[in-house]
Amino acid sequence: MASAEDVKQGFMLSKNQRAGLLSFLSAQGILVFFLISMLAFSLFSEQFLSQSNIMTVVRQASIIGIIAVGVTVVIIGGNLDLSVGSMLSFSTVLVVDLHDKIGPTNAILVMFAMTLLIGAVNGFLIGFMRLNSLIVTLAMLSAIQGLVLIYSGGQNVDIANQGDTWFAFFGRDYVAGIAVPVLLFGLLAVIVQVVMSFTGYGRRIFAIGGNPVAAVYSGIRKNWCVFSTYLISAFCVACAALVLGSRVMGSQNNVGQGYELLVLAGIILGGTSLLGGAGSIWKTVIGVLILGFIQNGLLLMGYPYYAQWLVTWVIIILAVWLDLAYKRKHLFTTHS
Amino acid sequence: MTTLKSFLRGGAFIQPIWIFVIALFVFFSLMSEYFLSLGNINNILVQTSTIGLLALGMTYVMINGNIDLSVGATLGLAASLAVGLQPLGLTVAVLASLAAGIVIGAINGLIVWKTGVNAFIVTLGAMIGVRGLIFVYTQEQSFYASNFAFVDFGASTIGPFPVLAIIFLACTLIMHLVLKKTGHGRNTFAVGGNPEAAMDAGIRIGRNMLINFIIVGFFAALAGVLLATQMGASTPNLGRDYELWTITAVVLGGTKLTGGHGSISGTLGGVLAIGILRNGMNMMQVPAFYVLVILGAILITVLIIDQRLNVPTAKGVRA
Amino acid sequence: MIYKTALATSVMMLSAGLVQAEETYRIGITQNNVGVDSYQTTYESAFEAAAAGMDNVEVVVLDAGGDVARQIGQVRNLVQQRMDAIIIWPTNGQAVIPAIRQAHQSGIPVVVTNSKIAEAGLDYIAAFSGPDNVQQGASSAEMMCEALNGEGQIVQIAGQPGYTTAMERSQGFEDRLAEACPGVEILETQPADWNREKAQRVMENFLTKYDDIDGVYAGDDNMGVGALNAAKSAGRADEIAFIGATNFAVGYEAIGNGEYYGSIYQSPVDDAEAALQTALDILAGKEVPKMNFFETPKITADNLTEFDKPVF
Amino acid sequence: MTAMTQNAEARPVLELVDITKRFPGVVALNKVSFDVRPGEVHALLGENGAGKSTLMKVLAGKHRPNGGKIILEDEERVFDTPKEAKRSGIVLIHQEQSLVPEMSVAENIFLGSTPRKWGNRVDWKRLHADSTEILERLKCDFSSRDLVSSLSIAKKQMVEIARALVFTPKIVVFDEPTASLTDHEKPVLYDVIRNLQAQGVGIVYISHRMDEIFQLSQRISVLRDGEYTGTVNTAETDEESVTQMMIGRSLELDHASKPSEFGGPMLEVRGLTVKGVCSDVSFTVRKGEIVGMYGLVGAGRSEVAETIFGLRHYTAGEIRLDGQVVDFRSTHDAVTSGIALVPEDRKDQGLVLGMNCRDNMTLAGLSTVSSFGFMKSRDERAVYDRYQQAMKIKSPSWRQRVGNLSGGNQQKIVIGKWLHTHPRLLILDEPTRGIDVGSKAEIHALIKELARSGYAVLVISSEMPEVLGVSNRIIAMYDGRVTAEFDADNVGEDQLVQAITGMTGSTPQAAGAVV
Repeated sequence: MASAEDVKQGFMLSKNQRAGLLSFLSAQGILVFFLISMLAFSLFSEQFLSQSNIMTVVRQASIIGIIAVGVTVVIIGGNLDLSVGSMLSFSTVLVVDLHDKIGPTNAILVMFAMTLLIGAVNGFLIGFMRLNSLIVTLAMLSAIQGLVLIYSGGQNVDIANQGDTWFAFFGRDYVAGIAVPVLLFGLLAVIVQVVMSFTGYGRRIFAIGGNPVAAVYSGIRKNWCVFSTYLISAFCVACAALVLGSRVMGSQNNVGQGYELLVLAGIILGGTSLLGGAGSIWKTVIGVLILGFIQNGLLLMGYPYYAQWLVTWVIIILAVWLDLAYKRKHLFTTHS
Repeated sequence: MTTLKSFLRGGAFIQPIWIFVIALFVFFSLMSEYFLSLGNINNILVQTSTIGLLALGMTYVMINGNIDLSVGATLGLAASLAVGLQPLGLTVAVLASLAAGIVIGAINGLIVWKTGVNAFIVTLGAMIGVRGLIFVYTQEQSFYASNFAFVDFGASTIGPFPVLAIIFLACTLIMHLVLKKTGHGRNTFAVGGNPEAAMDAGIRIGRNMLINFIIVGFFAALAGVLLATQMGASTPNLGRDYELWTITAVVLGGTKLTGGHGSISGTLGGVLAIGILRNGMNMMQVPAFYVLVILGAILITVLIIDQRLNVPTAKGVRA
Repeated sequence: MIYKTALATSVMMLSAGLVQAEETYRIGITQNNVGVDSYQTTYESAFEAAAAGMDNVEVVVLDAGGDVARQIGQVRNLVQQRMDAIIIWPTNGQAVIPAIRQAHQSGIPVVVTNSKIAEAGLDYIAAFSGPDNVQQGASSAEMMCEALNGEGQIVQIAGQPGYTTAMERSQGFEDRLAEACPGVEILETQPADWNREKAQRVMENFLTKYDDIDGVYAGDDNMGVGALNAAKSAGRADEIAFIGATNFAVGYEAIGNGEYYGSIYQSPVDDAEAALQTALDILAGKEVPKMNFFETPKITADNLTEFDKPVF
Repeated sequence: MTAMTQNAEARPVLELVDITKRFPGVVALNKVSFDVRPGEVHALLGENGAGKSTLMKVLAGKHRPNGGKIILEDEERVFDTPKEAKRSGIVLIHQEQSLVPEMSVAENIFLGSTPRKWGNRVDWKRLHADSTEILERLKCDFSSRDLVSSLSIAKKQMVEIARALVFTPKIVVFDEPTASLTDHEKPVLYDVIRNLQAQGVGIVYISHRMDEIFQLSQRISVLRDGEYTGTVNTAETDEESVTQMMIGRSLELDHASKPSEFGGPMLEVRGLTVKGVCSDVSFTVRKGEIVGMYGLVGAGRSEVAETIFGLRHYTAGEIRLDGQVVDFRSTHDAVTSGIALVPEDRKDQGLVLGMNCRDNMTLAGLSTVSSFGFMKSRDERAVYDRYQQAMKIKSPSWRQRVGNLSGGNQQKIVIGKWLHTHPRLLILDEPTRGIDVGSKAEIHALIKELARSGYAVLVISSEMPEVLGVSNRIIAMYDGRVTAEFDADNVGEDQLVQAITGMTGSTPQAAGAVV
């Protein structure tokens, strides 16, 4: 038993010299990991670090990234949103279907309105009715998928004249050499990060996630704040739908299926705690990019697409574990 | 009113979900001539047995205050092994797949115990990773059981009752008794209800959680094997989204996500509610698209009712 | 809305009960995954329309949502409801066999539609009705050969892994290509699960990975158009020949525009009607061959006008 | 008070010798020695953070010491787990509730040592029989089959004590056992302690309350900053010298005088009724006045405060703030109208423990330190610095996580948070619970200071010295009703006790208040 204690002592990260480096690694650990994995992949594949490859990966990651920005806000507020996948299907089908019927501008407006409406339903049930967010958004995942199918009658939707609509801007154009989806992703990430870090609103969301009761006892309108996080999440989904619809110029009814998991994986990998009250948007951005580059890197190295799943399993747990281990100064928990 | 409330709330002799199950049963019996028959009830039991077995283990894990998102993937892996390894003999195949479930459960449990990482994250990782293992093992292929004995087992009956339904109900009974009567079962509540206190009282909470993860892994594998006997085959995508329906069923059955509260009888009710709804709506020819919406709406409704009934215990503060 | 549907259904069942007196056939169908793409949805409505057009047929239409276990349950439910015949669009060519066998043992004839089941199950079905996917793959290979003049490097975007249609088309394509066109090399194959967006991503990765791609074979037009989108944004669409299968409206238009080389014309309406007809023939006691393939011709810019634009 | 002096010279049943415990970066205990004799109550004192709890956790096997010896009945022992310590007869009764709410009383009493039959099955018959026997010994009036979640706080405390009696204990450690008990319930606990003493059990008693310590203990040991400062016989010392040992200086006792100039009524509550919580509650708080609200836990005091603060719906009655009728739908409305509530439970209701000092301090008044929604960090710092200096908050920096501060400093942060909103009415619910004597006096002085500067203050407390010491008037509550109102400077303790325990005929005013 004494030896077990010694082993634990051995893992204690208390040496002063190491503390500086370690605290840097802990704060920026995910960034360091990101750079190392980039380097590793570039050793195995010469195309990996090519400009076109990086652009492709970032562009592909931007849809998940845009959604993840919104979901991160929900998670910082102490809740979850599993309905974003179905919501993405809903919004994409809606905007693509309406494009030819009422014109791109109206289609976009209606789509944003409807998506925000769904976000408001989530927000109402979780913020005002105070129901458990995991279960509510799980139920909404199913219900919204049903709504999409009812709306479209199960048919794919398409935009007829793909060549001559300015709707193509969101998914296919470039501004200053950077793809619009990437710009949108970056813009949203910066705006939301600024809101979360530098505004009273952001402070309130962090407080609610950290201790909802104390937030209410401090006069914060928790109901409204939680409600609003779901509007933000829905807004981000609507932006993602804009990109997705414009990129594909068509949509299947299940196009967003499984996105909620990729989004969650990216957020967790970035290091935002599911318990709420902590986290940041830029970490989520890094997390999402890591997932994208791992997928791409493994494919370039010739591994089958499912190899990334195994890697994701390992790195998600490792990332969260090491973060925890650093905080408690022990690699392992001590209880039996 | 208060008596009705306390009647609905009090787990004294009937749980609210069972009232719902009975109501559904009566409703569909009136709506469809085919619904109320021994054959159909057997069908419902067989169809719910898969989610049901997953839910048995999930109930334990959730009472523990954890969650397991990897059950669907574990089920898929077990099914693939149970079919794919049949050239080595049926017994080997079945034992190997059950062992795989136990190992995955143990891995999840050990990680949760030793690293202290939230079970949601650990099993989310496993859910993605184990699916990868299935694809590595099967090379994306479906497997087919050449041995019809395997399939015949899945279709066999004892008296008028299908074997699969009997296995499910027997497991339910055992799990109910273990939870209610044994030290392990009671410790499961203690660990979920107040881990700190349980630890101080000398309950080995890590070990308790590990055992429960092993249990849920075992049941996921068992469900996979039994599902494979129904199909005589396995597909790499088998079990996708099952975790969502399993959690839904367990929550419908009254188990709290926060841990420390729940029951197997409630879970059985939750599983049957979903099974009867699906079966009944099939019988009534409700279009598949609407079924999704209805299931979602019912889940939210039950959640609201449950919350309204439990308001007094929340001290009535608008916090 | 829901209430109305319930009411309508019960009214329908009530009236069905009345008609039953005069020798109505009750046919149950369980589909793979309606709503996942238009082909399946159109199939469903075509099937319902065809059945509604006959007064001696009552149909129960179910959807397995892509889940094998649910489909097995549905077959059991249909057996339970004592259908006269069951039509199944298998979610998986192997896993549904025991359920089919069970239906067979309870004396209900089973017709498999659209996607074949494995050898072992053929004994238990009354007939198969659908396209010949191996032949489709082979036809696509011939078109590819033609488009590239027997020389070049191509990539393949396949359908959902483990799904019979996907495997048969791939197999037909690869076998015929090797045989007819040894000069064409397949650089890589990746699945895109019948999903246009996924296909677009897969193609984007191919385009960065390979500087020289002469052709793309996609398991259906939905994915093919996704690949075309990707190539267009990369400015490389002109140098690549796109060949798909199951001609979709977008694919039809792309062929018209000259962006897309060719595809296989496969009508879900034909598919659905053939399946229902096969079932009815069996019930009427006619002699029906085990394998009933309906025509699925090649479609290219040359013969485009001979075909109607698909409705999906 | 019962003389246990015959044990005074008995050999110690337990000795802790030179115990040292280090946590990363901190020495929590430095060579601390301590002993307990059979049948003795040995009080352990020290300010929060002095190391009392750590020492007891070392004793109970929750922490392993880095140095030193634990000698139990002349035998050196090492406890790896709380269970081992328990089996050897050392029981810790926790400050925090360590019960499992959804389990029965019996299961909680025997948690971790439930009697079993073959097959790991719980032996329910024995479990309940044994539990009932223990509950009877403690004169408890609830059943072993009751769910713990249905019990009152005091009864839960009894379950915790019952748990201590499962193994014949040699040493029982009470860590702040009366923190959540009212004056009415304390005597029951004292009886239990004396009963244990009579059986020869050694008691370690940790408390901040001097009156209790002097009433119960035979010896007092004091810790300061992880160091042992000495042991004295209770009979030979007094409060002042013990306090000096604790804080290392003589205490500036709360000599500040109570406010005496009152303005018009700030808060008027008339006939307030909340279903199932309180009924027909009426009282007034004037500007510049401190009103004490005194009653047992569960009498509805906190609930009245929560109702005023917009946390509960009321079914009848009226609340006037500065003459205006108000009905707040949320705490936000209450805060913007100038009400502040320092809640009962600092950690759960008062603070976001993961946030730093500054962010907690400005949380209730974010709009005052932001423009166009953006935080002005310089203003925020200024707010923090102002209150940090004014209240002498001990924190290394504004970046310090609040969770790492001591209880007294945490409470000051909560008070600072509300002062920053410049409220018209300040409600403090148990403002000094679990706070060491030094901080307590400072907080009392602060409350008076605030009232003098014009705040209307309502102080809710279950400590009689506190309500008597700080308030101008005292409102007594019992069972959701106001039973009496007193002038704090002219009331006897017996009158107060009668008023809060529902005894009839206490005072003429009381008779008038009860409708």
